[in-house]
Amino acid sequence: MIDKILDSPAAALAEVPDGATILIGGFGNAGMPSALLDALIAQGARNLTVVNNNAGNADAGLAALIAAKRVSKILCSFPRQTDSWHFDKAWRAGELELELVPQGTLAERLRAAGAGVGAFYTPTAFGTRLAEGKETRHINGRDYVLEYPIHGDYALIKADRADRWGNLAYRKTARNFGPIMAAAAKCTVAQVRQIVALGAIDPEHVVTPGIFVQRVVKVPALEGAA
Amino acid sequence: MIDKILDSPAAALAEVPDGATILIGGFGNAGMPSALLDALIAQGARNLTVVNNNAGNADAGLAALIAAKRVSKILCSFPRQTDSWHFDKAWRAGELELELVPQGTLAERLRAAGAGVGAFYTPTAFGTRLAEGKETRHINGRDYVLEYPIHGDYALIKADRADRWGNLAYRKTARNFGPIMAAAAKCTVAQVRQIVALGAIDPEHVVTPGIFVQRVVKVPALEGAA
Amino acid sequence: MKKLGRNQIAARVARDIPEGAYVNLGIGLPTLVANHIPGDREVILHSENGVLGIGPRPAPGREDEDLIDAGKSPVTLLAGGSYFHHADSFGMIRGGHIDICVLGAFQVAANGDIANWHTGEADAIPAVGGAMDLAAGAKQVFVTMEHLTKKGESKIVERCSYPLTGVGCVTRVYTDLAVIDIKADGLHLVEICAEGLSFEELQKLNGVALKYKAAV
Amino acid sequence: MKKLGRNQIAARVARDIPEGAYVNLGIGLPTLVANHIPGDREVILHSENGVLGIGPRPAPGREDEDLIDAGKSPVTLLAGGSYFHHADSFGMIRGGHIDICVLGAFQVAANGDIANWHTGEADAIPAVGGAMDLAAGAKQVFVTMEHLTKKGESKIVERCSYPLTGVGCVTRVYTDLAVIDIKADGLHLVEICAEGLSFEELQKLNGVALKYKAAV
Repeated sequence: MIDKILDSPAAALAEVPDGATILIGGFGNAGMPSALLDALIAQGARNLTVVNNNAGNADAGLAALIAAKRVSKILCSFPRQTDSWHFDKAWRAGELELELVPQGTLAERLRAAGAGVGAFYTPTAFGTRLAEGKETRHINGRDYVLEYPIHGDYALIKADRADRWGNLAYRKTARNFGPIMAAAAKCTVAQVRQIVALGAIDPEHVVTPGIFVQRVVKVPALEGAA
Repeated sequence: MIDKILDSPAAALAEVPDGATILIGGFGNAGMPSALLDALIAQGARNLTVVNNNAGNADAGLAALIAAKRVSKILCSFPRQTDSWHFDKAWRAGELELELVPQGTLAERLRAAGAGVGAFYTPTAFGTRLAEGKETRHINGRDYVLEYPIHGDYALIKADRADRWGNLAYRKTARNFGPIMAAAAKCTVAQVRQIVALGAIDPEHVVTPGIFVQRVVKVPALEGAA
Repeated sequence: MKKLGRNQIAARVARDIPEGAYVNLGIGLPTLVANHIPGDREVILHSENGVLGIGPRPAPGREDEDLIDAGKSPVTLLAGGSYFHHADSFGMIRGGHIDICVLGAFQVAANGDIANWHTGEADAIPAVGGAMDLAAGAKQVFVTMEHLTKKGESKIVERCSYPLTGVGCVTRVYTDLAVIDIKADGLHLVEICAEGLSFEELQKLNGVALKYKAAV
Repeated sequence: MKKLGRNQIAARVARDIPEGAYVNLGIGLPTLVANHIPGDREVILHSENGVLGIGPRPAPGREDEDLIDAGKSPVTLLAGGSYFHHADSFGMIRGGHIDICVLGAFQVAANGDIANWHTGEADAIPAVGGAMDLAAGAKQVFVTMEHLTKKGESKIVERCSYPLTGVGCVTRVYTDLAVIDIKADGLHLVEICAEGLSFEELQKLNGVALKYKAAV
């Protein structure tokens, strides 16, 4: 019997090696896999490359991972926040490399990784500093920049419900990067509020089919909000 | 008040010009917008470029459009069927140009059009006759073929339910090309079984947001099966 | 002269947003535009983080941390709204499905270039978000900004000195002084908004030449 | 010698499909594989037209025209199944998420090339469907075919003479005579399936050299 459900975030992340690329879902607090981030900090892997829309807020989650000096590189679209002090400090100290990626290009590069696209041309950022040094091409009257996929070793995402096959449904704007990160990683770990019986998620309403999910951990709402 | 619902297939297709590119949803009978195809035949536009997975079956729908000599070019993945006699005859007579596209490349080219991607590299068809004359590139240890988007002037698709904003939900495997064709066309016309009140499709379950749909026509199930 | 306030600029933008438009409002002043769209005009608001059909701010205590906009503020959803993932959301933007986006800016150039993401200072922490995608992808890019810097220099310039967000994409600029269209042949004054400001004075403040077809 | 029948080949393939595998079965003989997967082994079947978790054929009269597989035959859906659109479906294939696809073929070459979509005749109406995507994208490509043509020529060849479907992608071939792995250093016989067929006879029929590590 297929059963992707594990007992704890710690069990789900036990083998994360140093140097891994970790895709982290969420936009603001919505969809942020807090319990998985706590487990990753406890697990101890170092020299990580992290992909997230932001670069951590306040003192928990990704910010705590940065504060613990586990992150050597971060790909994100918007690191600067009023409370991104751990990132700010590490970046100014040169402890951490930043690859700034426009948000839509970040999303499309993740989507390309999941969908087996080798590279793609996007109009975004053409003629700007973020396209400097990149290959460009004029296609059908418009200018485009060549961009490459972002593959993850792990994706840590948060969904609302899962079944034992790993099918996921999300809640409102907490969906955000979850589906595309799930498809872009070798090992996707989903933190969910609720485990439901196989078939309880209507097949029309499955947002991330289980083919993209390797591990599921139930984290009750209270713990997830920590 | 936004209201994308029109009275009839004829009203929805009144302005289709000669020479238009028409994306036609459906895979087999599932998702085939039969009533819209009948209306397109009655409307009379000629010299059409048609995109569909197949090239018509038996004597109705796309096959009838071909029989009526309205199609000058077809892009599809699988024209040859036991009952594709109208296509077979027109193709052998040289009346119709065929661009044969691997099914996944067809889907991805449509998706690229809807998502504003200028071109993309796919591993599919590398080293085969269908990649002859196409640009290729070696990326990260694999060989890829460069492919371009397929934009439509019109998309004719079939969905299960719609509201007046044009939000769509589909039924089972009738979803197939609908969502990506809707996004790839300037004017998407959806034939639906049922019109529901705004909000009656759960926002979590909308598959094609109304932003991709310009016109909706209700076609009761019996008529749609004709 | 009497310059427009932030809400007046937002109201002026709202006048130009037609029923049925799919609109993305940037953070800051652009977000205020939503407050000025008449209640009987259906406009569908998009946010980069995967939502169409944003409604008013929730009442205090009714916030849902899973329902936020691109500025990470709590919002509500109208009947007819929908949720989708980030790649689909930016597919809408990049694919030209958003009719209008409204962005703030540091500078706009006469050729439609926009600079709004980076001050150019070497030690500034850069952050771009979805601004470059919106600039490149929306059918129309409206910019709202104060017309002049604190030093009195025009933010509408011949060529941006700040790092660009997008090239040749801005279609209309709404400032506290005027509304200006950007076309292939340059800047066209649509109307003067500041009370008591003459065309000649505006032209002088603006720096770059303005075309103005008065009685149309 | 006694060659395997179609159902015996399908049953042999089924033996190699492990629990939990995501599998795409091509039209024809490959479709039969589903019938031979033990009922207590959970295997998730994918079809190109946007479905995961395909179950048995429906009982007569219970067909649903909106629920079909890539061969356009009516199917059922297991609990845990899901629907998605064509770009997502081929994203699964191209992105390497399908563990095994099983395809028929005209020819397979010693380097893993496969030819299964076109006879090469000039006036043949070409049709490719999803074959090239599956060949390029699945983690493992299994081929089922009769070992010999009607004329007695091996369909396992040094180099395909028919137009290719994919290059260097086939990992294992199941015929009515044998199971053969394709590795970087050539063909490896896994087992002889036809009763009474010796390695030497198979080698002679096969044409291309076979490696065979007997007692492993």
